[in-house]
Amino acid sequence: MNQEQILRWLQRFATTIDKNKEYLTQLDAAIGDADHGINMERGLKKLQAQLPTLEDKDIGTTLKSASMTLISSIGGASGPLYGTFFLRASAAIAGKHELDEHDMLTLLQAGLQGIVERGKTQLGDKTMVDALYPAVLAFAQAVQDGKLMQEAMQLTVAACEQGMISTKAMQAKKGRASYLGDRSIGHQDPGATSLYLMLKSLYESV
Amino acid sequence: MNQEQILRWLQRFATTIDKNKEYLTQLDAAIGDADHGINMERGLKKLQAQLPTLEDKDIGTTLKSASMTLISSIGGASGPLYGTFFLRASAAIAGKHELDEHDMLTLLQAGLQGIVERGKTQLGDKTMVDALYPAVLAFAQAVQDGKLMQEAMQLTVAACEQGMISTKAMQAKKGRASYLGDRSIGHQDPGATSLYLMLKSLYESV
Amino acid sequence: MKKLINQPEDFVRESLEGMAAAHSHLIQVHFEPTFVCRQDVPLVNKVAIISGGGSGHEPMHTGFVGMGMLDAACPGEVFTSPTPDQMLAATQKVDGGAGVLYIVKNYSGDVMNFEMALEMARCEGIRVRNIVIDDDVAVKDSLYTQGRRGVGTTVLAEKICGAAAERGYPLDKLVELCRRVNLNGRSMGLALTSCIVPVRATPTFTLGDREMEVGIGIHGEPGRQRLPLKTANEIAEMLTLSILEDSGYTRIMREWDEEQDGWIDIEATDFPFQPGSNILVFVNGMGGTPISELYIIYRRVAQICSQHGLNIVRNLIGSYITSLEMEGCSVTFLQVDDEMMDLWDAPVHTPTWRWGV
Amino acid sequence: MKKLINQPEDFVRESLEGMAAAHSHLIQVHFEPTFVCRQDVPLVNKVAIISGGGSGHEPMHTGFVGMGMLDAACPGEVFTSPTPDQMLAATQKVDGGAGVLYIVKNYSGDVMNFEMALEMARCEGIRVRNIVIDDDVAVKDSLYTQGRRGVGTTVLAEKICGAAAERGYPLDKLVELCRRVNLNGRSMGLALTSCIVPVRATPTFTLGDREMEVGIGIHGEPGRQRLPLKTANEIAEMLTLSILEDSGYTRIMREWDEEQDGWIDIEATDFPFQPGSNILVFVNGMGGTPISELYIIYRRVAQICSQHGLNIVRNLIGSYITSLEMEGCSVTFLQVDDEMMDLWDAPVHTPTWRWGV
Ligand SMILES: Nc1ncnc2c1ncn2[C@@H]1O[C@H](COP(=O)(O)OP(=O)(O)O)[C@@H](O)[C@H]1O
Ligand SMILES: Nc1ncnc2c1ncn2[C@@H]1O[C@H](COP(=O)(O)OP(=O)(O)O)[C@@H](O)[C@H]1O
Ligand SMILES: [Mg+2]
Ligand SMILES: [Mg+2]
Ligand SMILES: [Mg+2]
Ligand SMILES: [Mg+2]
Repeated sequence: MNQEQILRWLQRFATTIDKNKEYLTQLDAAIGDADHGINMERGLKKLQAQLPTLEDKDIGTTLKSASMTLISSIGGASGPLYGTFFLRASAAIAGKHELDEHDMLTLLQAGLQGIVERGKTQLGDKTMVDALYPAVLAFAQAVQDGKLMQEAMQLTVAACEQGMISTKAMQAKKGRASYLGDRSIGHQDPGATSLYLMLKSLYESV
Repeated sequence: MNQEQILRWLQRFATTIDKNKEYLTQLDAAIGDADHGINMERGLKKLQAQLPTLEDKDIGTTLKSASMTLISSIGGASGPLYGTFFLRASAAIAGKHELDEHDMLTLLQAGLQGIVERGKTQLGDKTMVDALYPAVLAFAQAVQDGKLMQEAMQLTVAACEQGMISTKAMQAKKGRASYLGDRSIGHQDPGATSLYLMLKSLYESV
Repeated sequence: MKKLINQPEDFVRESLEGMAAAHSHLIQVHFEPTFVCRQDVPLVNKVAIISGGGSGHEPMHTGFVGMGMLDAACPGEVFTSPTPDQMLAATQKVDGGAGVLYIVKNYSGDVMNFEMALEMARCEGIRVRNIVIDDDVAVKDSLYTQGRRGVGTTVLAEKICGAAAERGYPLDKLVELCRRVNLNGRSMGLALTSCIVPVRATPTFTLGDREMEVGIGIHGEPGRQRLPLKTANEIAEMLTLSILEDSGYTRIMREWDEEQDGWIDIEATDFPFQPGSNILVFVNGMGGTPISELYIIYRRVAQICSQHGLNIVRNLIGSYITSLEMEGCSVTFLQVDDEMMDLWDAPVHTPTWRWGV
Repeated sequence: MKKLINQPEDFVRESLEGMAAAHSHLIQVHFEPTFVCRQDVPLVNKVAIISGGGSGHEPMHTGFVGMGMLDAACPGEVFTSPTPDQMLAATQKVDGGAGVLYIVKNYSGDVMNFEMALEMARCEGIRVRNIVIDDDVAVKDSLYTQGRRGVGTTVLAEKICGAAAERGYPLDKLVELCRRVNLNGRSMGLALTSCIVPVRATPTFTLGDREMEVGIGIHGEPGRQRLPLKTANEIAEMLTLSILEDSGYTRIMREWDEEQDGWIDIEATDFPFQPGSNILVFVNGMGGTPISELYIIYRRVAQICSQHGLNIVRNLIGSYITSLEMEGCSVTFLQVDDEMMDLWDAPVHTPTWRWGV
């Protein structure tokens, strides 16, 4: 995966969020404070505007810039989480202009680790981690199985979607939704949903 | 008209107001602040409770007591106006135990005069004066024509009703309703309506 | 109707009992008849100031009782004038021998009840004077209406005159000051929603989802005009220009004349707002509007003032003269001289305001 | 949606511009990144206090910037945490060399953003400590939730710690005090109506005409329980007893440890409310509830306190930590010692409060 594809990914992530802004906000209205779509869109619009300035950068620099933009514009819980994802990811593949499957695994694992530490989250807490964790696992398995990027990504997105859907049945233990007790059960987690959209955009860009 | 009939009047006035509380308030909602029925009922309930203590009093004393009670319990614009009506009326027939037609005319004229002075009101301002003034005029005419109490009162109430109805077409120039400009036209004045109920109760008690 | 209340009939009494429990070091709350007075009354040789009116405008007036402001407030039922017996009892309680000033808002009920109270207090040998506040520019003529209503300027007059009384102004000078504040103050208000009188339980008027009621008083009565909902900037412009473009308003004020021992009529005309003037701007919330929105209004009002060459030397932003839970705002401009500004800044200690102490 | 706003996206900025215009002698308002700070910062050798969070809770926090309270506040979008760059800019602006305390409400977003800001400020060589306020007894367990939310106690902590910083408390002592305030404070809130986030334009939740939402936070999120509407007395009882009957709550607080130069987890348990204790009672309006109703709540709360042998030594009644135009209230109890009471009474001068000066 090269720099052009990375930029395409971020571009696609931005347009997908824009299209799903209402949907994400509706999900957040059910169990949160009805702003997840708005937050994400604010951040990704900023990122989108910045993309042209990143064309001749390496991937590490690109993801670091993306991180800074997201941190300073999303706000809420998702801002530091997405920001940390990109920050750790950028550090893990610093200086690279091209990512092979192993690099991608490193990137994803570092990002996941960052979110878990920042959010003090465990699997099953009904957060974006419940979408990201199975996705990273699937990617690792695919790489171990010798799958190439495209196919590995396909499996990853499928696992991510499963993870996202699985949040429906969970009772939230982190974030605002946790205050609802078992009233959070039956609603899909907005952060898991935006995270799925992020990985889907990634898949569509390789 | 004797003390018993006066007490019956006040009693009847109280029950009529109670029955028309909602109606008066509705009228006030259209062009005022939706409390005329509530105000009047608060005052007349107090007065009603006081009636048993007045049985052996003369009419002047009775009306003076009524005045004090109404002044200290109705509030709003109608409180001082009804209070002044009874205060001046009581002074005009002080000490009497029985009222003939001339006494009654004196009483009504004094009451009217009191309201006009207190309210600085002119005929046509769309207030209770527009109901009371034609009523007093009709009573004076009836007395001049040699009519007896019952018949004179009947004519008075009819004139009062006409006066009350005539407020519909008027633009208010006093009280809260005056702030509506020509938006007050088309609505019957609440104070004129309660005043009509007062005279109707009087008629029904002679 | 959704309110934090028990029985609607108990609204006023229980709210006052809450105030009594909360502020016993500052105020006394009396019932039958109902009035709220300073803890330390009567203050010998200080002119006492009393105001009052219907309830539902809190914190006005009860929240303004205390050092440097009111000596007593007489709350009526919701949106209903209090009665003369309340005012008389308050007058007897707070009079410290230097006389009493009634600050009355121009509503027929308030005016008439305070007039009756003044007559009664005179019979008791207490010196009382009255000033009627009528600052609401929504009312254009005084000939065909009850005249301008008393709104935002009332709050400012109570603060300024309260400070003056505290400094020892004699009754005559205080009356003159209060009249001057009134003639320099103008207000205009607007509602986005109706309020609900507790004992009535339904909204006093109904407004469409995209409508607003302009030129309202403070009793939930309908205003002068119903207009399509506008932006905050347009609203701020409308209110401010109504105030600035208003030509001098002349009214006849009924005041008690001590020499004649009777009522006299005084004609008085507003002072126009001149470029270069110092003004106090008061952006007031109607009770249900959050302060964040009031700042958005203030922002535009300040811009317009600067365009018109008016110097905002003081401001007041918050919900101080309200109509229960009504959403909306009013804007008051007071042209201030140095004396008024100095009195505005003077110490105050009431349930609502405390500064300088 | 009926609000005094222009474009919904401009709500926060324009409201802050209004504050800037109104209070230029007290505060500075900065944009890109957005923060509000005292006019006179940095104050050499005074510990600076910074708070912040989503907007929509006005006057908290921006209205509390000034002498004796906050050095800076970082407002985010409505109900959305501010971002670390805002906090970092504010930190750099207000640090006077004695370090900075972040007072953070326990919401995942606020906590994480302030943590990132603290890490960044450390990189810039600025001493920063953080205290997370988590006082909301509606949340029963800390194991299966994000833990108690930070609500009413935040306002009290900002006043008390602000006064302490003004008196020259060093950072460590201030952290200890702030933690102690948090462990002695408890709150419970309730909504009668939902609020409307400007950019969303529809209510966040819908409540029936005879329903109320109990155990809410301050972001318009649904609460713990939906119940039939109750009287003010029943509501006051429910809120007060939730606070008094709550058994000691234990949480793990993540604080920055300066020696280890890293995060450490500290376990801490609430102090129970003992009969005979001195307490400060704070009855807070959610933004759309008039103060008259808050007094009705306070009335009953005070009765219950006296039945439980608690001495109310201070009280605070008003809308200070709000959710836009939401109707409803919250009750906060703070068990105070002499030091806290003395600091509560200490002078303050902010857009919202001014006393003692
Ligand atoms: N501690 C946490 N760890 C991981 N993810 C979290 C945590 N807290 C919240 N989230 C995620 O953030 C999402 C909510 O984001 P958003 O609505 O933008 O922020 P906020 O909750 O501050 O309004 C949740 O759906 C959840 O996936
Ligand atoms: N100046 C006045 N002179 C005579 N009647 C008046 C005057 N002002 C008001 N009224 C009468 O009082 C009535 C309203 O009474 P009420 O609703 O009880 O008081 P308020 O207007 O204070 O709410 C009006 O309908 C009108 O008849
Ligand atoms: Mg959210
Ligand atoms: Mg009325
Ligand atoms: Mg009335
Ligand atoms: Mg949020």
